This record gives sequence, C-alpha cells and structure tokens, in this order.
Amino acid sequence: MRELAYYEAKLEALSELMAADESVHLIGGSFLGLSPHRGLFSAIEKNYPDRVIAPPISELGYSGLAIGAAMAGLRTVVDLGTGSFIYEAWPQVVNEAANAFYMSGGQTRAPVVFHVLHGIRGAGAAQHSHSPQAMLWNCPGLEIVLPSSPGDVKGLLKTAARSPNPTIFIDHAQLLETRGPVPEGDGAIPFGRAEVKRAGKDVTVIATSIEVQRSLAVAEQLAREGIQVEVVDPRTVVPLDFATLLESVEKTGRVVIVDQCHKSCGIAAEIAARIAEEGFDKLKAPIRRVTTPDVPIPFSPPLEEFVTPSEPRIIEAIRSVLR
Amino acid sequence: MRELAYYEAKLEALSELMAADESVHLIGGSFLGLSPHRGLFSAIEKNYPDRVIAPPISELGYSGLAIGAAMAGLRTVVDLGTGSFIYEAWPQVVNEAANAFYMSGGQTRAPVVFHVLHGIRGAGAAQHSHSPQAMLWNCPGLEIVLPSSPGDVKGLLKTAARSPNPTIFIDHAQLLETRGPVPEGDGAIPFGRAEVKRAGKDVTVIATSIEVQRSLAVAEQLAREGIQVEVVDPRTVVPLDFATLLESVEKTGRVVIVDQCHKSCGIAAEIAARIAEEGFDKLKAPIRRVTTPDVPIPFSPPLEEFVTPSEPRIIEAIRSVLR
Amino acid sequence: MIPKVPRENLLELCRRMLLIRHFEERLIHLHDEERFSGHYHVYIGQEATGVPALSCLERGDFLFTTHRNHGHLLARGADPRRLFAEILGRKDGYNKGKGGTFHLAASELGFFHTSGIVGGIIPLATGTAYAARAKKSGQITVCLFGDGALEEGAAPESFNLASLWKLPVLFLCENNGKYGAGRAVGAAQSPTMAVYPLTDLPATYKIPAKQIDGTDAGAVHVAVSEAVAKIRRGEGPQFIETQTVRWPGSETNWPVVPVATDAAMAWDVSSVPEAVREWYRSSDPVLIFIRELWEKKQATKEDIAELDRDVRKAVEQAANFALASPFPEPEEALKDVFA
Amino acid sequence: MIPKVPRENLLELCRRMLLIRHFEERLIHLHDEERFSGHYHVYIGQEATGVPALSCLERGDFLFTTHRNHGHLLARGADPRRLFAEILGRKDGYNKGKGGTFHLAASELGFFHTSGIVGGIIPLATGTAYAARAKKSGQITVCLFGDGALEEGAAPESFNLASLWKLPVLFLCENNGKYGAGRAVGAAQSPTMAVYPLTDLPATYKIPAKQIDGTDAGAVHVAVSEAVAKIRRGEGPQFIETQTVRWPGSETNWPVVPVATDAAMAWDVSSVPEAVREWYRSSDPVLIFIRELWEKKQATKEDIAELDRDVRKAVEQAANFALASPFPEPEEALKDVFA
Ligand SMILES: Cc1ncc(C[n+]2csc(CCOP(=O)(O)OP(=O)(O)O)c2C)c(N)n1
Ligand SMILES: Cc1ncc(C[n+]2csc(CCOP(=O)(O)OP(=O)(O)O)c2C)c(N)n1
Ligand SMILES: [Mg+2]
Ligand SMILES: [Mg+2]
Repeated sequence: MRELAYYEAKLEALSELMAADESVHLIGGSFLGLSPHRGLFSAIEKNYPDRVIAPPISELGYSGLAIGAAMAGLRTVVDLGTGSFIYEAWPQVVNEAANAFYMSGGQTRAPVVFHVLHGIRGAGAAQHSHSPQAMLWNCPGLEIVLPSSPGDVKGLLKTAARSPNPTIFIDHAQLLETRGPVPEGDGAIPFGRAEVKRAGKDVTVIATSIEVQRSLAVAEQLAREGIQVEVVDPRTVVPLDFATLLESVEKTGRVVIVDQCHKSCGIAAEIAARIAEEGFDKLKAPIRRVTTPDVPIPFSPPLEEFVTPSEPRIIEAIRSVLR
Repeated sequence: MRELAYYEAKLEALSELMAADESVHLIGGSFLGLSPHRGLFSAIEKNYPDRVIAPPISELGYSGLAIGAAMAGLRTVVDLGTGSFIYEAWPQVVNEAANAFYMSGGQTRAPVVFHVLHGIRGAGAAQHSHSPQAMLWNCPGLEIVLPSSPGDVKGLLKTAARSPNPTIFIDHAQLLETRGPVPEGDGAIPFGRAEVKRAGKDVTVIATSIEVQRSLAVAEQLAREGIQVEVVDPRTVVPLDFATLLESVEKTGRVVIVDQCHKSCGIAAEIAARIAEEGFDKLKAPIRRVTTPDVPIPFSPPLEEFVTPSEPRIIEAIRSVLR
Repeated sequence: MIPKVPRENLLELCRRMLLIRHFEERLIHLHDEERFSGHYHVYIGQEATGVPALSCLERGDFLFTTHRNHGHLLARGADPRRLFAEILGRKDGYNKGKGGTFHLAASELGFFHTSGIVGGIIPLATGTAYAARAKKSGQITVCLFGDGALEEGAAPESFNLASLWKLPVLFLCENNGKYGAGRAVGAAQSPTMAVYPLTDLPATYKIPAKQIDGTDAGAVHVAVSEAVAKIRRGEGPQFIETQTVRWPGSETNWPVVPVATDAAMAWDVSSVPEAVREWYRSSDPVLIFIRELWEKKQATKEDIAELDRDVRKAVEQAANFALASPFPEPEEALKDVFA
Repeated sequence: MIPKVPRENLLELCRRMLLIRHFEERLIHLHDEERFSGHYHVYIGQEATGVPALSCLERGDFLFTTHRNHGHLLARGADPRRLFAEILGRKDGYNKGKGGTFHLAASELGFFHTSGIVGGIIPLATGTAYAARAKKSGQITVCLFGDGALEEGAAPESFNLASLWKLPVLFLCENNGKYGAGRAVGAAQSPTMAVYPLTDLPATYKIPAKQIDGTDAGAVHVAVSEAVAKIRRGEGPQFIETQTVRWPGSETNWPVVPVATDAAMAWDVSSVPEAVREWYRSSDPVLIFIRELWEKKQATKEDIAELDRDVRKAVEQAANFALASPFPEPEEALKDVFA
C-alpha cells in the first residue's frame, strides 16, 4: 500500500469530499495549523472559492452559522484552529448542536463537523495546548473522532463529513508529519470500530490520538525484552467500540490507558471506569492511566515535556501493571 | 443545633459575607433560581446597593469583569443562573480564570466565585438541566464545590468567597428546600474535607450534591433490611479528599458512585478510575456508577424521571455490588 | 392601521391573533391546574407582531424563535393540539414530548430548532441563510428574538457575518419592554443596554434597520413585507425592531391571567380590573386590531364574536386532545440522541 | 509630530522605541537560532503607539495586552533581561518560564494577565476598572488589543458593561492592518469586519471614540493624554484606534527581519532592500520619530547614534543574561496551580 504523510492524507480527504459533494463547505482554513505544509490547502481554496470561507475571528458566530447551514442541508466542516478556541464556540456546540436532534424529537439533523488541532505541541503554553475531547464526551449528542494515523485521518474524515450527526474531529498538532499506509480509493472507515494496532498477550494499552504512536513505539521497544504489548485504538470515542477494548483486556488482564487529556474526568477516566465496571473480574492488576497531570500546560520546554504523556511514562506504567 | 432550609443557609452566608467584607461584590442576583423564596435576596440588594450588580445578559462579559475585578483585589461572586449558562462564559472561565495564577508564574490571583444551579430540576429540558462540574474538573486551576446540605452550603460558600483561587460553586436547583442543622457563627468548612454523612460497613456510596440526600434516604431504607450503607460526600472535588473516600472503600470493599453528571467522563468516572487505580486490591466487586445516561435531558416528566439518578436506581446498584 | 390585504386575509390574521391569545390564556390555567410544570413564557401582547410578520413569508422559508415561541408557531399555522401536547410533555407533541415549551420545533413549518439560550438562535439563523444562498434556493430566514438577546455577543458576531456575506436573513427583534410594562415606542434607554436606539447596533454593521410599533399590525405588515422583498432581491440582511408594551400578566416570573380576554373588550373594558385596564384599553394589540377591523368595516361585531367563539372552541378541543394524549414510554428517553 | 514634553522625556521615548525594535530583531534571530520554539508575534511597526501611550499613565494603573505584548511591556519599563528569559522559557523569566511569549505578566508594572485568546482581555479590563471604581483608588485601566479583537463578541459585551457603568478604562485598539501591509490611516474596509470605521462600534455603545495615526507619536500622546484625563475625571470609558502600516517582517506567520534597523536609516534608506524600502522610508514609526527629533533640534545625529548603540548593547546583554539563565526544574510544572 502507498505511504502518505498524515497531512497529505487529510488534504486528500478534504479534496475528495469537496469534489464529490457540492454541499460540502469549509468554514475556516487552518486544517494544517502552522505546519510548514499549510500552504498546500490553498489548492482547495482555489478550486472551490465559493465553498471555502475565511470567517472573521468570531468562533461563536461562525460555528453557529455552520450548524444552521447543516440544518438546512449543507455539510459544513468548520475549522476552529487550536483546541482551546472551540471554547469560544461552546454555547453553540454544547447547547445547540448537541441537542438539536434530540430536543426536536428527531426532526432536525445538524450534520456539521467541528475540527480542531488538540494537545501539547511545543511551546503552546496554557492557552494553546488544550485537549477538549473529554469535556465534549460529557456532552451527549456529539460524535467524537480521534485519528492517530494517515489511514485513519483520511477514512474517518470521510465518514465525519457524511455523518448525519454533529461530529467533533480532533487531531493532534504533532501528528501531521507522521507517515503511514493509506489505501487507494475512498477509504472511509466506519465510526465505532476500534482497531488493534498491534497484537500482544501480556498487557493492553488503550491509547488515543498521538499517544497511539507513542504506545506503538513503546511496544516495539518492550518487545525486545519479550513483553508483548497489545495496542488498541478506539479511533472514535463516541460511538465507542467498548467490546473490542474489553476483549483485549479480558485477554491480557492488565491495562494501561494513555491519553493526552488532563487526568481528572479525562478520556482515560471514562475508559478506566467502564473497565472497572464491566471487566473487573478479568483484571489481574490495577488499571493505570498515563495522562497529562491536572496542571495548565507550562511554556518552558522541560516543564512541558514533564507533563506530556511520553514514552518513558508509558513504559513505567506498563511495568507497574506487570509487577 | 438550629435547623435551617438550604436557601436560608445560603442567604445567611451571603449576608454575612457582605457584612464582614466590603470587598465582596455580587454580580447577578438569582442565587435562589426560581425558588418561591427568591424574593428574600432583595434584602441583600437593598442593604448593599453598590455591591450587588444586575448585569446585562452577557455572561461572557460579566464573568470576565468579575475575574478582572478579583485580580484587582475585589472578591466577586458571580451568579450565572442555570448550569447551562456557564457555557456562555466558558472562554473566560476555562481559558482565563483557570490559567491566571499558573500562567503568570504565580503572580496573579483571581479570587472569583462562579455560582450556578445545576442539574435535573423538573421540566428543564435539554438546555436548563446541565451539570457542568465534570467538564470543569477536566480544567485544572478551578476549585469545585458541590454542597449537599444547609450546613455545607453555608460553610462552603464562606470558604469559597475567601479562597484565593477561582472557585466554581455548584448547587442543585432542587436542594433549596432541604432542611438540616446549621451551626451558629461563621461555620466555614475547609475545602478538601470529605464527610462521612452516614457510617456503614457493607457498602460505600460516594455521592455528590443532591445525590447525597437521595443516597441517605436509600441508606435509611436499606438499614431496615440490615444492609449498612456508608455514605461519603466529597463536598469539594477540587481539592478532593481522596484519602477519606479510599478509607471507606477499603473498609467495605464495595462501592457505588452516584452523581448527576452525564455518565461519560463524569464526576463518577474520575472517582471510579482513581479507586480502580489505587484501591483495586481492596475491591470485592465491580465499581458501579449511578449517573445520568448519555442523552440530553428530555422535557416530558416520565422521561426525565427515567434518566435521573433516582433512589430506585441507587438501590439497584447497591444490591448489584452486594451480590 | 390594518394591513392592506383582502378582507379574508384580515379575518385570518384576526383568527390567528385570537388563537394565540386564547391558547395561552388556557395554557396558564393548565399550569395553574398543575398539568405541567417548569418555567414557561407566553406571547400575549405581541400578537400583532408575529401574526402579520409571518404572513409575509413563503412556505419553505426558515424560522428561528426562542423561549417565547408559542405565538410564532401558531402564527405560522401550527396545530394547537400538537403544541399543547408538547407543552404537556405528551407523545403527540411536536417534539414527542422531548422539547417542551422552550424548544417547540415543527420542521414542516420551517421551525427546525428553537433555543432557550438567549441569543442562541442568532448565529444559527445566519447559517440557514448561508445555506439558502449557497443552494440558490430562494428561501429566506426570519430570526425572531427579544431585545435582551442584543446584549449577548452572539448578536453582533452574527450581524457581522450576515452583513459581510449579504445573507438572506431578517432579524426581527421584539422589544417587549424587558424592564416592566413601561416600555412603549420611543421609551427610555434600558439599564442593561447602552446602545440606544437598539437599531444602532445592526446599523453599525451596515444592516438596514427600522424601529416600528409592534402593536400596529399594519405597520408590521408594511415593514416586514418591504424587508422581505429586499432580502429576496438579494440586498442582504435587514433588521426590524418592533416595540410592544409588556402584558401585565407577563411581568412576574410566572404568567398570570388578570382577565380572560373577550373580543367585546375591544369596545368596552369596564369589566377589566382597574389595575390592568389601561393595558387592555390602549396597548392590547389584539383588541386594537379588532377595533380597527370594525372601524374599517371589515367585520361586524357579530362576525368577530363568532370568530372569537370558534377559536375558543378550537382551543378547548386542542387542550382536551393534549390532555388525552399519553405520556411517552420512559425508554423513549434513550432514543433520538443520534440520527 | 513629536509629543510636547521636555527634551529628556523625548529622548526616553526614543530610547524605549529603539529598545523594542532592537529587542525584537534580536528575538527573531534567537528564534532562527532555535533558542526557543513555537509561535510568537512582534510589535515592530507599532512602537510609536505603545511608547507614548503608556508614558501617559501612572504607577499603579492596570494594563492588559495580548499575544503581541513585548512592546507594551518594554514601553512600560520592563526589564529586557527577564523578558528575554521568559520568552526562552528560563527560570529568571517574568513568569518563571511558565507563560512564554504569549503571556508575559509583570504585576509590579500593572500587567497582571496577558491572554493569547483574541478578545480575551477585554472583559478582564472592565473588571480591573470596576474594582478601581469600587475602591475609589483612582487607578485606570488600559486595554491594548488588535483590530481583530473587535470581531469577537467579547468586545461589544464589554463595551456595553464599561459604558453602562462608566468604568475608568481606555480601550486602545491597534489597527495594524491585519490584511497585509496596505492598511494605513483611512484605508479600506476589512473583508472580515462590516463595521467601518471601527470606531463606530464603541461609539454605538456611547463610548467616545477617536481614530488616529499610530505612527505619529505626538498624535498618540495628545489623544491618550486627553482620554486619560477624561477617564480620571470620571467621564467613563474612552476608545482610541491607532492605525499603523504592518511591518513587512510581520506579514507571514513567522516574523523575519528584512533589514537590521539602524538609527541612521532615518535619513538614508538606500541600504534597505528595495522590496521593503518604502516601509522604512515612510511608515517606520521609530525612524519617523528620530527624524522629527532631529528636525526639531531635540537631538543631534550623534546623540541618536549614541542612544542607538547603548540600546543595542543593553539588548545584547539582556539576551546573554537570558541565554545563561537556567531552565526551571521539571517538577516546577506542578507548582502554582493554586494560590
Ligand atoms: C444565555 C442565557 N442567559 C440567561 C437566560 C435566562 N433568561 C431567560 S429569558 C431571559 C430574558 C430575555 O429577554 P428578551 O430576550 O428580551 O426576551 P423576552 O423574554 O423579553 O421575550 C433571560 C435572561 C437564558 N435563557 N439564556
Ligand atoms: C479566540 C482566538 N481565535 C483565534 C486565534 C488565532 N489568532 C492569533 S493572532 C490572530 C489575529 C489577531 O488579529 P489582531 O487582533 O488584529 O491582532 P494583531 O495580531 O494584528 O496584532 C488570530 C486569529 C486566537 N489566538 N484566539
Ligand atoms: Mg424582552
Ligand atoms: Mg491586527
């Protein structure tokens, strides 16, 4: 299979979506953040000048616009930039988009996609490093997508844009250069299918987004010591393929959950709680989480590194559950 | 000890705070929501006309104003009304207040209190029933207070207003009429001290806010069957007195966590995850959560009742962990 | 003044205004009888805004409204039975009982999503307008909200978007005197809004803006039909502020009916309690309209009495329908989270 | 025009402008040398706004600034060593390395909290003003932000609060031509802001608003000192928009130095690459100021050359200080979450 960089796969998905369906509109244009390749997006802008819109710095307003447009039949994909900026649009995302279908008794669909680049990215400091996915998971009515590879970003973006529901598409600012296989063709990946990214029998690592890549690197390293780590990536947390997660945990009896949200009430908390509820009997060790501690993200590089769910921290957690 | 209603204890705290410290300012005035007693607040308004401010419907603006005023040395207590309205102020609460002390390297304190009435309240439907505490717990830098009784609301509100940190003060719309003992005098209760609201040896119920009252009623009922339920109330989740929670779980080996947040990434998820991490060896049964399922709150009374973490659901969960 | 439309249309306008009035007076009683609980808001006093305004629209146009929505749905022709049923949380409600009073949606009438968040719909309305323009569908959007919504930053952000992109949307701001019954046309500045007149705000964003008397059905009809024509011609967003005097029954947190409206009060308010008589005499838009219909010889007093009776009967039947409608099954709560 | 202040003050203004210029040119090199990473913004081109504006304030006044804050701190007298150290994430930085370029805070200078969220500081600034009024402390607040911030709803919401409550705050909007170098005084309307001129927005909220040339230190000094006097007299909030032409080095996402500034370029720009020469000739506020100082005989060319040399030396020492400052201990990350 051909190899692409994450940013290439993402752009390919956007281009194909724009070409295939003229109801797709892009509001905002920093899908590649400040990556050196961000200029490539301009090809899409040039091809579809009426369907790629540069909005004012009014996240609340244009997110609402995108929701309304989706209610009226468009498929709007909104780029909000950095994870922290979705908070500006919180009332529209949480109070309006998430509730529209339910509150109307199933009358009104709002097939909008909100895109942000999340996470600790190098010198983002407290206001440019947020991971909003856990807060959003606490708000029913939103699908939440967390790709971790070029193939996934392409396939999941396709599905997001075609979903009848409001979808939050969150990828990590530092994944853009990651390379990996991407199938030719449409490549859509259904929501709610976790992927075992690496099989192993000793311990299950459930990871999301960039932490999947870190976990895979760790698994590779530990394999040399004879420790067989299974890495499972939910890919979407709403809907969540808990069965696949549980199956792995039942097999290994040991689990580490790795995620870049702050610890308290983060993605890892929810997965841990479900396992403690439904997989308790199969557990041979306490559930360990590797997350960002409950501190705002510091600017200074050694401090930032210290709070990042990094490979050494993942290794330490795996060893602790194997003890 | 004298008995007061929750609303009386809350008003008493506000009055005493206003009388004792002229740097306390109240922004907004629906601390009692739509309760029939809300008119009583007007006594405070009349006594301190310059320190009780009726703002425009601009939650973002006046929350920011309150944060800024706190940075400049006032102690502002902001009423945002219903839980869902704090989302309007999200950028100021999450991006500014929570980060101010950390981001400035410890230079700037923002001793503001944000108050909302949370939860399922009878016909609030999807937009007037939110419980924002779990989302906020995922944002480091905010203290989070969840009183469950008249004594606690008075004592914790005192501490909130005096705290040097931004504090979220969340009480339940349906607690206002609850009666209970309130000591004479200042009555301040330090943050980070869980309270064992009822002792028992068979099972631990960790509950917050109104669910403490429900859990106590359930404990009373089950006592008649000889089941001894211990009800532990963290009272503040940030800071969290996890030691007291763990102590109880270690004693009983069985735990049910009851909270009104939506299930995924809710308060109960975090407490469950911590117990699965640190109390695993003492657990004799899976950890059970009783929460609001992951659906927006419906309007119709039987539907609303169905999603509420109600007494029958608490009982069912307790029985299941005793099996 | 009454709108310049054929007599039968005038009578239909009258019927809809009376329908709103009787529907909501009945609703207040249903609340007093504890047939439903929770907070709710009524449209009484603003009927001469919503009814003529929405009569200027076409099928297929989009509408957004707020916590104060009942009148807008009825003005647009919604079924009062399903409206009552929804407010009572019943299965036959427009939203299957899931929305309730704050969130009445009727997609076949163009009401896709009704928000109880002040200012929440203003961005959404720019969105349906954006979609209509993109699809060249000719549909316009009408966004109905209160004066208080202008205090939310969502309003100016949306005015900016609508103006920059010349979106086909009418912002219709119903200024009902948030600060008590004293607010009439040209009344004093609000203690929570520095912009005065309110039309200055959209005007600053280059949106043509007019201020009119919302108790004058003819003035509303003229202003809205002109604005709608401009929007359909591609001239971009328009803004209208309609001013009404707050109904005395809406001054407190829970509505009360000071006196049951009877069409005959258009000529004789002596039966009205003195404390509220002035409002019914000079500010009640329904009674003003009826009086003018009669003065302009478009209807006899008997015509109107008959209309009034018919509407009451329909309202009574609708209430009974709703009361007989079952509650949804509890498990219904778990459905409709995702499409 | 140069401000009407004593010669020594003029020279101090000049020194601070040059300090900003050399500090930031050095900073860009530090970035190019990978001494720090991440996104950052420089103030070059706006020196004649910040420096004279902040010279009108008193000790104890409150200031808020944004992602483009370095110039404001230096204008207020911040220590360039601690500023560099912060931007490099070092222990001796103003924020102990926790804030970085976006969040420089120096509470002893009145900078309590610097936000990288566009529009984030505008509500906060109404708050310090509210507190000062409540305490009758006489302090005023100056809120410095870019033209883009007016697109956020936080701006109009805050203007409303400030106006209603007559808060002692100066909103100083630095319009640096978000849309490329073409924006000068009176330039065209922005493609993302329908309000034009921008001063219409605060004016709609009844906040007196002025538009001035932000490259003209004298005009800035007059406008700000007048506004500050009004605020101190209790006349409530004031708004000033200063217009500058965007520095060519700030047109891309990462700043570049097209040519190292030398005070002598005030008289001779022939050394400047042609593509950017026009900016240095006609729009560089520092060079304009220097030229005027000399024309008005407030300084000889030699005086200025000496000042320029001194500032460069100080900047070099400051950079070296920062480079020598240790990184904080990693565990420091866990401190200062709560007071
Ligand atoms: C964001 C938000 N803040 C506060 C409220 C509470 N609230 C409900 S109605 C209302 C007044 C609205 O005034 P206006 O927009 O003029 O509408 P009216 O009720 O007068 O028709 C308020 C503050 C809310 N629903 N949403
Ligand atoms: C809420 C928010 N949205 C978007 C951004 C990304 N951003 C950073 S600077 C900037 C432009 C700001 O323009 P302006 O306010 O004029 O300031 P300037 O950089 O021109 O000084 C944007 C959009 C942000 N920091 N915050
Ligand atoms: Mg109103
Ligand atoms: Mg700018």
